[in-house]
Amino acid sequence: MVSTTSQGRQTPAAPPASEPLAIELRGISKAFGPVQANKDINISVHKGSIHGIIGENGAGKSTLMSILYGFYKADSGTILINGKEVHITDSQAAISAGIGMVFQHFKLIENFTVLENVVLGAEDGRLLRPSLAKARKLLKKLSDEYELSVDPDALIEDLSVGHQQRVEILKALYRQADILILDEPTGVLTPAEADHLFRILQGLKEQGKTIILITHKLREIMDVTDSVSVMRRGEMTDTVKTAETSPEELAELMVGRKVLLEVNKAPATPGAPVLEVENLTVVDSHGVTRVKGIDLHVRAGEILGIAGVAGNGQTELLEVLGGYQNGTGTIRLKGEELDLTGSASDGQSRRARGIAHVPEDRHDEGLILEFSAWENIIFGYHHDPEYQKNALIMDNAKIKKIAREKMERFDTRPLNEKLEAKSFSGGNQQKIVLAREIERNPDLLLIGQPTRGVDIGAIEFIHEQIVALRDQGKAILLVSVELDEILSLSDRIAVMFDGNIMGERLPSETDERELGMLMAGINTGADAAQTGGA
Amino acid sequence: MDYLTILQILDSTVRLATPLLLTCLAGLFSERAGIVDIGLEGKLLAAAFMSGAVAYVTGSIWLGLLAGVAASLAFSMLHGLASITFKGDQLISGVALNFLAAGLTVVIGQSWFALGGRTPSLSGNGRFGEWNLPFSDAWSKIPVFGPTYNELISGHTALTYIAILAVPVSWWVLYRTRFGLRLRAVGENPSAVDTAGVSVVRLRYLALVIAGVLCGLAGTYLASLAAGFVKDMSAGRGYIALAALIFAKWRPWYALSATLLFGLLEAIGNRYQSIAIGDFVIPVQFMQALPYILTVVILAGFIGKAIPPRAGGTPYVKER
Amino acid sequence: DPAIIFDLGGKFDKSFNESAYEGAERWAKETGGSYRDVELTSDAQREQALRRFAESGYNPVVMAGFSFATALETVAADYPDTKFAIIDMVVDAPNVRSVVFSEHEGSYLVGVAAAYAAKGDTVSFVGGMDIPLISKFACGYAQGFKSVKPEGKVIVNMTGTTPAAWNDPVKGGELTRAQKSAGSEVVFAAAGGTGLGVLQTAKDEGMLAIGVDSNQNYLQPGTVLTSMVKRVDNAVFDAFTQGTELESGINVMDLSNAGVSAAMDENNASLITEEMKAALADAEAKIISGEVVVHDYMSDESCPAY
Amino acid sequence: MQAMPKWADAVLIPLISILLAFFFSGLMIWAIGKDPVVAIQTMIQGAFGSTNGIGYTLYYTTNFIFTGLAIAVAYHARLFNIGGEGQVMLGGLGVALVCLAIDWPHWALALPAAMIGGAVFGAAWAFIPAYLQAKRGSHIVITTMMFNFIASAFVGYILLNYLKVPGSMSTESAGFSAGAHLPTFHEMLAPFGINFSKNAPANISFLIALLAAFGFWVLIWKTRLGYEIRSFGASETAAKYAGINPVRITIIAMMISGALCGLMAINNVMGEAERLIDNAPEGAGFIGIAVALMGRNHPIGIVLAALLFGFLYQGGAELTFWEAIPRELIVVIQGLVIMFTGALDNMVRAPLEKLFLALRKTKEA
Ligand SMILES: Nc1ncnc2c1ncn2[C@@H]1O[C@H](COP(=O)(O)OP(=O)(O)OP(=O)(O)O)[C@@H](O)[C@H]1O
Ligand SMILES: Nc1ncnc2c1ncn2[C@@H]1O[C@H](COP(=O)(O)OP(=O)(O)OP(=O)(O)O)[C@@H](O)[C@H]1O
Ligand SMILES: [Mg+2]
Ligand SMILES: [Mg+2]
Repeated sequence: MVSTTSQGRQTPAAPPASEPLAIELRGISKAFGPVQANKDINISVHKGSIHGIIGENGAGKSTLMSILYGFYKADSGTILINGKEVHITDSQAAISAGIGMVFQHFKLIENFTVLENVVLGAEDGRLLRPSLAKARKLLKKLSDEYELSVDPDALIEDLSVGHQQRVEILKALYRQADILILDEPTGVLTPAEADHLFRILQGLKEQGKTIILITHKLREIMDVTDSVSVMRRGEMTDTVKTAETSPEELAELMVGRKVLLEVNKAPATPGAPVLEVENLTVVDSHGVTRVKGIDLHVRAGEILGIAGVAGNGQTELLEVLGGYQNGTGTIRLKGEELDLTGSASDGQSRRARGIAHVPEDRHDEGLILEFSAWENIIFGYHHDPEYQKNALIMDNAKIKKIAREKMERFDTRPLNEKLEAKSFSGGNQQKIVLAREIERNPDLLLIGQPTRGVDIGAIEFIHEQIVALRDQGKAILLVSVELDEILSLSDRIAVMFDGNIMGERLPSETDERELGMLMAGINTGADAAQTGGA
Repeated sequence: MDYLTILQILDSTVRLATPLLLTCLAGLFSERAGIVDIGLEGKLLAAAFMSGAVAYVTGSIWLGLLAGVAASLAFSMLHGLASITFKGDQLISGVALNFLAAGLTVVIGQSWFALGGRTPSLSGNGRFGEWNLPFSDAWSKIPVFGPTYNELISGHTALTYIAILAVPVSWWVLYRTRFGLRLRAVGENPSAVDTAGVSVVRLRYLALVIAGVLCGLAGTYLASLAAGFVKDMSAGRGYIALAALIFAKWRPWYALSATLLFGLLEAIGNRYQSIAIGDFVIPVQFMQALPYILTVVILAGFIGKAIPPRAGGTPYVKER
Repeated sequence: DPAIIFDLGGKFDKSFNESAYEGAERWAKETGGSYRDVELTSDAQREQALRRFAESGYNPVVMAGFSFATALETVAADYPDTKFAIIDMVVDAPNVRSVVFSEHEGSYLVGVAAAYAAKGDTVSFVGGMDIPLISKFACGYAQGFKSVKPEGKVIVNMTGTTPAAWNDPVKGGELTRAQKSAGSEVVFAAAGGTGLGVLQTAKDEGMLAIGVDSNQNYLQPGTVLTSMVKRVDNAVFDAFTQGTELESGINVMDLSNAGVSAAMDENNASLITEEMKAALADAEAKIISGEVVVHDYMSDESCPAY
Repeated sequence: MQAMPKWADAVLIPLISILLAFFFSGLMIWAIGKDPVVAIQTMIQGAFGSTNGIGYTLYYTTNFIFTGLAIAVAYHARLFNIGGEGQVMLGGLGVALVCLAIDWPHWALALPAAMIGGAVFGAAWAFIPAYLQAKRGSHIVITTMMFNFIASAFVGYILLNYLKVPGSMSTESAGFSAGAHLPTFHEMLAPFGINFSKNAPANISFLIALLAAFGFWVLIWKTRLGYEIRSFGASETAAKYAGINPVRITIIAMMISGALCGLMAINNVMGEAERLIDNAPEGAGFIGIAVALMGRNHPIGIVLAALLFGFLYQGGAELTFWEAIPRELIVVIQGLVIMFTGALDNMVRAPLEKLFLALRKTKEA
C-alpha cells in the first residue's frame, strides 16, 4: 500500500519529452446555483495519451468535461488546446477545436437513423441527401478502419446500447475529432464489449488521438490509461502516472481515507428455500420477451447474485418479483404461490408478504426526490397501520420520529429527516432506501445495483448491511452489473444473458473471465447443454 | 345527391379547410421543434384583426397580409420569450396569448375604429380576389372534369393555393433539408442537437417564426373571406387545427387530409344541419361537436396511436 | 339622468344593442342631455348594474335584452321610485315599462319583399344562436314569403347553439353559399356579427340579402334588399325622452306604430320595384287592420309556414 | 440546499410578477387615453370599498377557489386539467337537475344534495379524459380541451330541449324554488348586526369553498391518498414501484378535480342565478389554471390568488361602469397576469436567485 503522496502533482505524469500538451485546463470553476461543481481545476493531457478521470459521484467529472466540450460554460478559467487558448462558447466551438465527446447519457435521437444522427449538425449543405450520401461512404470507411460496424439505416431505438455507443463514437470521428472524451462508457457494456472498446481506443491513440476516459472502475484505469486524475467534491486532488500508482492508492485519493476493497464475510449457512421461481417469462409493453422461462431459487441465509450486462432481463426479473410487472410462470415464497398478474400483484401486496425491494434506480423508483426524507422512509409502506393516526389521517409526527431513528441507525448524513431527498448525496440517498427496506426485517430482500453511483466509502457500509441481513437468516437476491461486487458478496452466482440464465457458479470456483464469457452468452462450462438453450 | 352538390360541398370544404390547414401547419412546425402551441387561436385572431385593420386603412389586402403576419409573429415571439428564453410553461403561455388576443383586438379596434372592435368592411383590393385558373371557362363544358376544374380547383383565393402548396413545401423542408432534420431533432431530443453544435434556442425561435407567418396567413384569410374583422371571429379554429395536428400525427400530408376532413365535416354540417336517420334526428349540437368528438376517439387510440414529438412541452433546461 | 345597460353582445354589435345605443345617442344629441351606459361581461352583473344605476339616482334605467328579466323582477320592487324599461321582454311591475317588438310582422314584410325580388321560388334565412327569438324572425319571414309564393321554399339555418354563433362571419358566409347552391336568391340574416359575413357573401355570390335590427342597407349598397328594422333606438329614445315620467306597462312596438319596418333608403332604392312597393304597402295595411294575422313562433314554439 | 429562501419563492416572485403585469396594464390604460392611477383607484374602491363590492369580489373569488383547487389537485398528480370549463358546465347541470327535481323544503337539505349533484356530474365529465389518459395514453390536455367544446354542445342541447321553459326567450332553465335559495352574506350576517349589502351575490358557498380549501390541504398533505397523488405526480415510475396504481390515481385525481369544478356550480348556478344559464362558467375554468399556478398549488396561495382574480373581475366591472373603459381591457389584464405569473416567472426568478446567492456569499465572506 502506497501512502498518500503529492508527488503526482509536482510531476504530473511526466510526458515523453517531445509530446506537446493536447489539452490544458487552467483554473476552471463552475457553480450550479448553490452547488459548486468545479472549483479551480487545473489539468493537462498530453497528445496521443489516454488520460483517466476518476472520482466519486457528484465529484464534478462530467461537469468538467462538459465544459471542455462547450455544453456548459465555466464561470472562470481558461482552456488551451494544442497550446493555444480557445474560447469554447458552445459545442460547435469545441467541435471546431477537434473535440468530440461521448456523454454518460447518450445524445442520440431515438427515432432517427444512424446516418441521420451522425450527420446532424455536421451536414455539408442546406440539402440533406448529398450529406447523407457522403456520410454513408465515410461511415463505411470509418467502421472498417476501427471495427465500428453499425447498420447506417437502422433506427437508434432498435440498436443495443453497445451499438448506440458506437454511433456516438462514429459521430465524433465523423467530425474529425482529435480529442475524444468518453464519460463512463463501460457501465452498459459486457466485459467483452468493453475490451472491444478499449481496443478501439488503443487504435485511436496509435493514430495520435488524445483520449479522456471517465470511469468508476479502477481496473479499467489501471489497464488502459497512461495517466489519471482524481477528483473529489469539485476539486482536483491529484494527477498521477498510472504506472506509478495502485488501485488502493486511487481509492484513498477518491474518498480521502483508507478503504477496504474486499468484503469480510463468514461462509453461508443456507436453510430452506425462501424464493422459488419456475419457468418465469416476462413480456414487456413493446411485446419483447425480456425473461425467457427461467428457474431459480434462493434459500434462507444465502445471497444469490445475478450477474449480467444491463438489459438482459435482470430489471424485469426484479420488477416481476417486486410486483409491478406482469409475468407468467410460478413464483413461490416460502412455499406459497404469488400472484403474477391482477390486483394482488403489486408492490403493496408483495411487501405485505415479506418481500422488501431496493430498486436498481433510486432516483426514478426508490425515492421521490422532491419528498423529504421522512416521507421517503415510508414510501411503499404508507398503508402500514403503524403509520396511521386514524382511518383517514396519517400520523406524520410519529413517522418523522421513526424516520429519524432509522436514519440514525444507518448513519445517514446529514441526520435531518426534514431535508428533501434530492439534497442528500448519492450514498446517503441509498442509505435512506436501505434503511426503509432492511429495517422492515423482510424474509426476502430484492436488491438491485446496491452501490451504483455510490462512492467507495459508502459501498463498504452497504455491503456490511447486506451481509448482516444474510447472517440473520434472510434470503437475498442481488442483481448487479459490477462483477467485483457479485463475486465478493454472493454465495451463489447466476448469470443472465438475453433473458436466460446462462449458468450458475460458486464464487470460489469461478473468475471474472468465465463470468464475462457467460455474460456475453458463451457457455463453455459443464452445464452448457442443459441451460444454454433454455 | 347530385354531382354538382357534391362539388359545392367539396368547394366549401376547401374554403373552410384553408385556414385550418395553414394553422395546422403552423402548429406542426412549432410542435415538431418541441414547442406546444395552444396559442394558435390567439395568433389567428390577432392576425385577422391586424390584417383587417390595415387592409381597410390602406385599401390593400397585401399590406394587410404583411400586418397580419407581423401581428402573429409578435405573438409568436412573445411565446418564444416565455417558453424558450425564460423556460416558462408553454401551455400557460399559450393560454395567456389567447386571453391577450381576445382582449387586445377589441380594445385596439375600438380605439381605432370605434366600432366595438369590429373593423369596417373590406372591399375591392381590400380583399383577395378569386383566381380563375386558365381555361376554367373554356373547359367548363367538358363533363365531370369541366365542372370539377371550374368549381373545385379554380376560383379560390391566392391564400388557398399557397396553403395547399405549403404542404409539399413543408414536407420537403422537414425531410429533405438540413434545417428540417435539425428541427425535427430539436423536438425529439434538444440536448442531442445542442451537443451536435447547433443552437437549440435559434432553431426553436425559427420554428416559431414559421408558425407565426403561417398563422398570419390563416388570420388574413379569415379577415379577407369575411371582409373584415369581427371580435372572436377565429371561433375556435385554432383549437380545431390543434386537434387536426394530432389527427395528422404531426405530418404535413396527413395534416392536409385531417384539415380537409374537418372542413368536410363542417361543410356537411352547414348544409344538413340536422340529419335524420329514420325517426331519429341527429341533433345539430352533435354535428357541431363532431370534430371534437372525433378527435377524442382518435386520441383514444381507436384509429391508431398518435405519438407526439418527445421533447414537446418541456423547456430545454441545461442547468437546474 | 337616464342610463342604459347593454347586453353581453356589447353596444357595437351592429345590430340590436347598437340600435339601442343609437337611440341613446340621438337623444343626447337632440336634447343636449347626458346619460350613462355600461356593457356587461358576466351574467352576475345584471342585477349589480341595475342596482348601481338605481342607487346612484339614474332614472329611468333602460336595459337592452330579454336576459335582464329575472334581475329586474327583484330589483324593480326595491326601487319603487326609479323607472325601468326593458326591451324584448315583459316584466310585470308598477315601475317597469316593457317594450316588446312584433318581429314576426316586420319579418313577414321582408319575406314579401324577398318573394318579389326572387325570380325563382327559393329564399333563405341565416340565424345566429338557435333561440326562440330568432325562430320568430324566421317564421314571420317564411309566412310573408309564402303569402306570395305558397309553393316556394324557405331554407332556414342557424349558425350555432352557443353564444359564439353571433360572431362567426366565416361560417355565416359558408351557410349563405350553401343556401345559394340550394337555389336561394335572397337571404335574410338575423345573426349579429355573423350576419356581416352573410351580407358580404351574398354580395360576392350575386345574391340579395336582408339586414336586421338596425338599417343595414348601407353595409353593402346595391345588394342589401332591405332591412328588417326593429326600432330599438326609438324605444330607447322614447324612454329617455319621457324621463322620470316614464309610462309603465307593456308597450308593443309593431307595424302600426312603426316599431318594426322594412327599411327603405337611397341604398336600396334601385332594388325596390313599384310592384314590390305596392305589395309591401298592401301587406302592411292588412296586418295593421288585422286582416292578416302573422303567427308568432314564440306563442307556441311552432311555425305553420315550414 | 435551496438557492432562495422559501418565502421568496412563495411570496416575492408572485408579487413582483403581479406588479409587472399591473405595470403593463397601466401602460395599456394610458395608451387608450385613460388615467391608470384613477383606474386603479376605481378598481380598488369598487372591489373593496363597500360591502356590495366586497360581496361581488367574494362571489367571484368563490368560483376561482373551486376551480383553482380543482386544477391544483390534478396538478399534484402532474395532470394538466384544462377541462375545468366543461366540468363546471356539467356541474351546473347536476346542480340544476337536483334543484329542479324536488321542491326543496329548506336550503340546508338542498345544498348537500346539490353539492352531490354538481360534484358527481363534474367528476363524471372528468372521468372520461382521465380514463382515456390512464388506459389509452391520450393526452389529457387535448382531451379535456375537446371536452370543453363537447360539454358546451351537450349542455346546450339538454338546456334547449329539456330544461328550457317553453315560451321563454332565454336559453335557461326554470328558476329554482325558494327552498333551494342559499343564504347570502346579508342573510348570514344580519343576526350578528352586520348590515352586509343585500344585493351582492356572495353566499354561503364561499364558506364551502374555504372548507374545500381546508379539505384540500388535509387530503394532499395528511392522507394516504394525497401522499399517493403527490408520489404519482412526482414520479410515475416510483409510484409503480411503491405499489401505487397509476390508473387508479389518475382517475381519482381527475375525478376529484372534476368534482371540485362541479361544486363551483353551487355558487354561480344555485347561489347567484338560481337557474341554469347557458355558458354559466364564464371562463372560470381557465382562470383556475392561473389561480392554481399563482397559488403554487397550495390552498392558502390558491385562496389568495382567487381573491386577486375576484378583485380583477369586480374591480374590472367597476372600471367599465365608471371609467368607460372597454370591458375587453379586463381580459387583457387577465392575460397579462397569467403571462407574468404563469409563464414568465423565471424572468423574475433568475435575477432574484442570483441576488440571493450573492447576498449569501457576501454574508459567508
Ligand atoms: N445541469 C445541472 N444543474 C445543476 N446541478 C448540476 C447539473 N449537473 C450536475 N450538477 C451538480 O454538479 C455536481 C457535479 O456533477 P457531475 O455530474 O459533474 O458529477 P460526476 O462526477 O460526473 O458524477 P457521476 O459519477 O455521478 O457521473 C453534482 O452535485 C450535481 O448534482
Ligand atoms: N444537486 C444537489 N442539490 C442540492 N444539494 C446538493 C446537490 N448535490 C449535492 N448536494 C449537497 O452537497 C453535499 C455533498 O455532496 P456529495 O455528493 O459530494 O457528497 P459525498 O461526500 O459524495 O457523500 P456520499 O459519500 O454519501 O456520496 C450533499 O450532502 C448535499 O447536501
Ligand atoms: Mg457522493
Ligand atoms: Mg458524470
